[in-house]
Amino acid sequence: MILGVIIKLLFIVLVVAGLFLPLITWVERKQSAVMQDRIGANRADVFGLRLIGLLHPAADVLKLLSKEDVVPAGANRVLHQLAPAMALVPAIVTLAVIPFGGTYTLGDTTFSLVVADIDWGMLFVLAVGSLATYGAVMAGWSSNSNWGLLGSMRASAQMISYEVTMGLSLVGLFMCFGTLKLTEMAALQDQTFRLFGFLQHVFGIVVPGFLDWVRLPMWGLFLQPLGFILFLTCIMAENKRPPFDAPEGESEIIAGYHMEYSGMRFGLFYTAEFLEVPVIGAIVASLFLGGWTIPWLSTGDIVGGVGSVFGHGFATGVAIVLHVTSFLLKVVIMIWFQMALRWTLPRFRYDQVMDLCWKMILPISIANVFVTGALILFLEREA
Amino acid sequence: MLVEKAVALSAILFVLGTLGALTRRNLIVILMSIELMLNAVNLALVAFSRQWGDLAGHVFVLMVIVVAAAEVAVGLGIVIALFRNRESVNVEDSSLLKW
Amino acid sequence: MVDAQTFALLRWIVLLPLLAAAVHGISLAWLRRPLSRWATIILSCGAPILSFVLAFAALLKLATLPADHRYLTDTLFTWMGAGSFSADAAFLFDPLSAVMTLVVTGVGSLIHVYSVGYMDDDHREDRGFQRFFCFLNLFLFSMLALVLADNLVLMFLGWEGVGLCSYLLIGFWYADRWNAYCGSKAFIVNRIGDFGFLIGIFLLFWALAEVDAATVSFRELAAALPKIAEQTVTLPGWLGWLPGAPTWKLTTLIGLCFFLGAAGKSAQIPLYVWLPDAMAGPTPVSALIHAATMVTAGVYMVCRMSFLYAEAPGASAVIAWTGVLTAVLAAVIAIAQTDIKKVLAYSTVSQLGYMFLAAGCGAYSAAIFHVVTHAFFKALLFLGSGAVILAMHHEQDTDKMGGLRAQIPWTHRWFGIGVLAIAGIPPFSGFFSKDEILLSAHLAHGVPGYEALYALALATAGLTAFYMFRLHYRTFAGEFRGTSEQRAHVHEPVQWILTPLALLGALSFLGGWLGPSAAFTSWLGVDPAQSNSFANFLAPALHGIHHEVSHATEWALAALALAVSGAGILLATWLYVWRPELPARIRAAIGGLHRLVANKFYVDELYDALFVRPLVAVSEGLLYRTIDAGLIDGVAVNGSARLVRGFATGVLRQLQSGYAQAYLVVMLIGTILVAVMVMR
Amino acid sequence: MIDFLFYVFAALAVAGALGMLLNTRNAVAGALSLVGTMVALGAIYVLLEAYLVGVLQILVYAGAIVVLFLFVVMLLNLRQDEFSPERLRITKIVSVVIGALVGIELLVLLPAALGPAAVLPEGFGGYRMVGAALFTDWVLAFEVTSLLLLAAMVGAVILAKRRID
Repeated sequence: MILGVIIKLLFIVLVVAGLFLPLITWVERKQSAVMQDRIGANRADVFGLRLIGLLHPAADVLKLLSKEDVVPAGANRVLHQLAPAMALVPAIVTLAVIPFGGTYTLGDTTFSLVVADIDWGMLFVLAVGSLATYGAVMAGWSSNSNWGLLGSMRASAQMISYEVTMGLSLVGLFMCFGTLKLTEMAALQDQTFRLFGFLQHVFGIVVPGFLDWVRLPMWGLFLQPLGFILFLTCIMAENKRPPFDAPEGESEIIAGYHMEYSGMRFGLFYTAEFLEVPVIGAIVASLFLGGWTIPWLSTGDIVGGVGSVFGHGFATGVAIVLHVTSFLLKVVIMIWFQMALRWTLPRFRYDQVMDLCWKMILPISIANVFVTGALILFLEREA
Repeated sequence: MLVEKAVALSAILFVLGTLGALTRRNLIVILMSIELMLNAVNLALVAFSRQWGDLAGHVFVLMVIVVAAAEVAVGLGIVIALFRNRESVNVEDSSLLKW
Repeated sequence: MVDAQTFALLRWIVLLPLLAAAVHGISLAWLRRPLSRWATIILSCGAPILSFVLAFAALLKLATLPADHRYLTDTLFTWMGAGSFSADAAFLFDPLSAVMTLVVTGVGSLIHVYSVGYMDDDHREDRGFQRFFCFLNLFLFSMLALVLADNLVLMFLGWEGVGLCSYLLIGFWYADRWNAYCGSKAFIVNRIGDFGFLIGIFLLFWALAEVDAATVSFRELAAALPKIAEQTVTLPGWLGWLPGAPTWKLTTLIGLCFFLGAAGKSAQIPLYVWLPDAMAGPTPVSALIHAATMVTAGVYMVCRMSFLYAEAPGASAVIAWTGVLTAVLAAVIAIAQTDIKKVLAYSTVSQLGYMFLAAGCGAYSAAIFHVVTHAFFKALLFLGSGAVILAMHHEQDTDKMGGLRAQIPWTHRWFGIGVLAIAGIPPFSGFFSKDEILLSAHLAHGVPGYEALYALALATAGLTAFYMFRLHYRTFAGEFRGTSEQRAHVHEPVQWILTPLALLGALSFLGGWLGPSAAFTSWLGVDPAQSNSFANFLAPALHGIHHEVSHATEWALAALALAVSGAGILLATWLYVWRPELPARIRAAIGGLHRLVANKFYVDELYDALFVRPLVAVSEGLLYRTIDAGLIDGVAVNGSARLVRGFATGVLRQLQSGYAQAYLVVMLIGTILVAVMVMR
Repeated sequence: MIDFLFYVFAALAVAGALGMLLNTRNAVAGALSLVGTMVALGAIYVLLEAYLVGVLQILVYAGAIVVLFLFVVMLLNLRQDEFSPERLRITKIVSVVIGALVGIELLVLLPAALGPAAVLPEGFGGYRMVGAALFTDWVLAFEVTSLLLLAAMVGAVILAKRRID
């Protein structure tokens, strides 16, 4: 039991913190370079081999660690030093409830590849995400600087606002799945549904039989396309990365809430932001992209198919590997997507950010809730 | 027993909130103290509903939370308006009905 | 009312004028966009004419029914209900209301048409034209509601409605303070009567409720009345001087209350004073409201309640005497008037007295008959006078007229017919109705001193003939006494005016043949069973007293009446045609008496001194200054406010330091105390 | 185990409350220590098997309300002198007395009212059951609360927006 938990934690820490984090910084640089028709970072070398700049993350870390940790005069020491941790913790904690694999039985032990399989997982994610605000707020205020203050004000306002809409944009999905438990959600997305079924249900058109073979995986993406877009926008705004980086907009308030930071504390803010990129990817993947599931290939198929030949244990192993892989694949896709976005769109003005939240996303997501509810009622009556 | 402890804790928190509301002069801090009192009440409610196996307590807590949110929104709005007119958030500077 | 014949068109007789009035009102008051002249004319004249047609249709349907079931009803909805009391918005169309409806709608329609011509030249204020017709239609609605009402409450609605409209129309040219004053005078005097009417209704309802027969519907009342016929009331001691005191029949008391209302509406002593002043309104109004229809509402009401008066001989006697006295008084006053409309007004009062005389003598059919004929010829006379007034450019004083026969021959002719009719010259309509009234007076043995009644009525006939011919001569004969430029502008009125005159003239001429008394019919060789057709038609609706009388007496009475009228005419001719200088000399000879009469026996001044001034003084000094301003405003309102303020400033203010935390402390102390109580 | 957790969180909560109460120097620190209380309380709710309430506690209180406080403090940009230690007053003593009284009463009254513990049904305090209760037995209260929120929203906007003269 404890062992299982430790294994899972290790996986999380190693994969996410150890593998993704450095890679992401590198990807960021390379991708921006590609998109801007540059070569990108490739100078760092060890004994002449550069590994297409793969060494740069390490170099960065070394540099940051070796820098002096400045605490500005008149700053509130405690808070100033506490802030970066506050910013980083929520991102990591969130991962605890995200299933990176399904539920399997080996012998007589049943285990599911998630650290904490709590009943109200999605609420947990939201709650913890809401705590992420404090990092920025504390940082900006404690460093006793007007820029910082402005930055943290922007950050707090922006993040509170987008929490609201984030929650709302998910309600539709919750209604579809009827649960807040992330593992259950992922398991549900393991099924598929008839693409043209709605024709029959909604319009009463009898579709020819062969069309029944045209099936889609029951992903949130397909159940709630609108919700997907809204949620993605909100959660990226939560992350304060471009194009939503008004709180740190260099051109206006130098670096916003973390402008007074240096060395590894600044690095921690940076890490937090970068870490949230795969976290976001994981959340979106397990909510909308079927989590660890593989389209058109349910767990039963794998275990049954492979197991009939190589035995159940091996089949389960295969299933685990495939599932984790597909999960990571989806996360990677999402990371790439965010990067692309980050280097495509210019920064919104602050008022634009707020307007987008309150005047666009909020009404649309409310409408989405109502429409979804109506449809669910209708289909249930049909069924 | 867990519940008794929770109730005791809620009593303590309530007293602390009361003291804050009574002694502090900073309007914002007073509001915070009131929030603290509300939380103490919530804790008591939850404890009781745990004891009696009655969900009404939880529902009440939700209501209280909503009310608290509304109260904070309005209260802070008032504070801002006060500060604009008074250049101060000291509760004793705002002892008139109008000015 | 199980065998009630419902006739759904009745409601439209009443509602059409209301619709017209509503359209006018909306276009005037809300949209502020007056209708065009022609739209107004079509709307306002179309409504009464349609109502007339409907009424005629109803009459035809009525004629098909057997005599004892001869009535139609139409119930819209239950208007109000409380316990045993319930009043429907229902209409009753029996012979009585049939006659009244036809008169109201028929004469009303003619006068509407006439008004088009009369009001056309009225540019005193904008939108006057449409406003006038709005009121006129509203009046018609109220009058029809009054006449067709199935119960006392609805009747009272119409009763008040006509009062309101007469007020509005008398003060139609409100820019002139005098007109406004006359309007309010009419309204207030009417209110006194209405007060009596209401008391009557309450008494009746209360008395019936005592015997579990509570109702306000006429037919049920008629059925239920015997139950209270024998009840008596004991008068208070200070009324001991009244005849029959201290115990009266309840019906007598109720009847007197109703008659007070009737006297107010129909301008009888002591409440006749408003009618002459009501002439301040436009002449068509005087014709329609203050001659033909509204003022006869009192008579109609008495006849409608005939079942009650049949049980109340005392009340009937009072009515008869009041009627005849009013007739004489008004006739005498009329002699000395010079204003053409004033003369007609007093003659109206006098004729109304006639009607009440008949009603008091139990000859209700005669009263209604006179109502009809009077409606014809008095409307004719008023419209004729209106034509004269138009011709003289709103000059009403006959001293400034004379010799108009030459300029306006047609007006003169129609007016003459009216004069002959009212003077009671056969075969004009007035003769027959007056004849029947005299007959009824002669036969009214139930009324104390009926010989005197007859004598006075007869004398009034002579007086009537005299002052009417005086008026006619002073207007049309002799020399023109006005200014020369007035003379230059005298002109015959337009067709809008002449046509109604012609029709009314015809009616005044022939109307009498509706119901000639048995003597004439038999003389004309009509089967006696068919004689008195009018009375027979009305009989089922009325509880009149029927006398068998020999034709000889009828002939004798008719001859006597004719002789008296002839004498009056001769005197008038002698004084104003053959010896025009005489009247002045006579006037000089009996100056005091003449002044007394010319000033209407100073009744107005008397009332003013007796009632108006004291009332005003009391209201001003006591009610307004002392009670309202002093007690209510001063003590009750401001005093309580001052009290509260004192308490607040004295005590509460100290508590309100304005420090939120002080409040919180108090609040918590309270909480603690409550909790302590809980703990105990 | 649970008791131990409870003690930890209770200590955290009380510490946070004291921090807010006694920190007369700056409001932001006070607010942040209040956050500690909120989070601790959320955890205690979870220990009391009020999962939904616990999460909402963190979401709303820690996540929104206190942030709002911070936001306002920063917006008004109160300098240190705004929070200079206040003069001791008679009201302070009175307050302490009253507070003590209230505390005693609560400590006497509340446990007395507890009564025997009931057996909790399956899923007690989960979002399903609470939601069911909220939308069946308490739906009216729920709607009324929504009205209250609307009113508060409008009021706040009106209050906080600058007069444009």
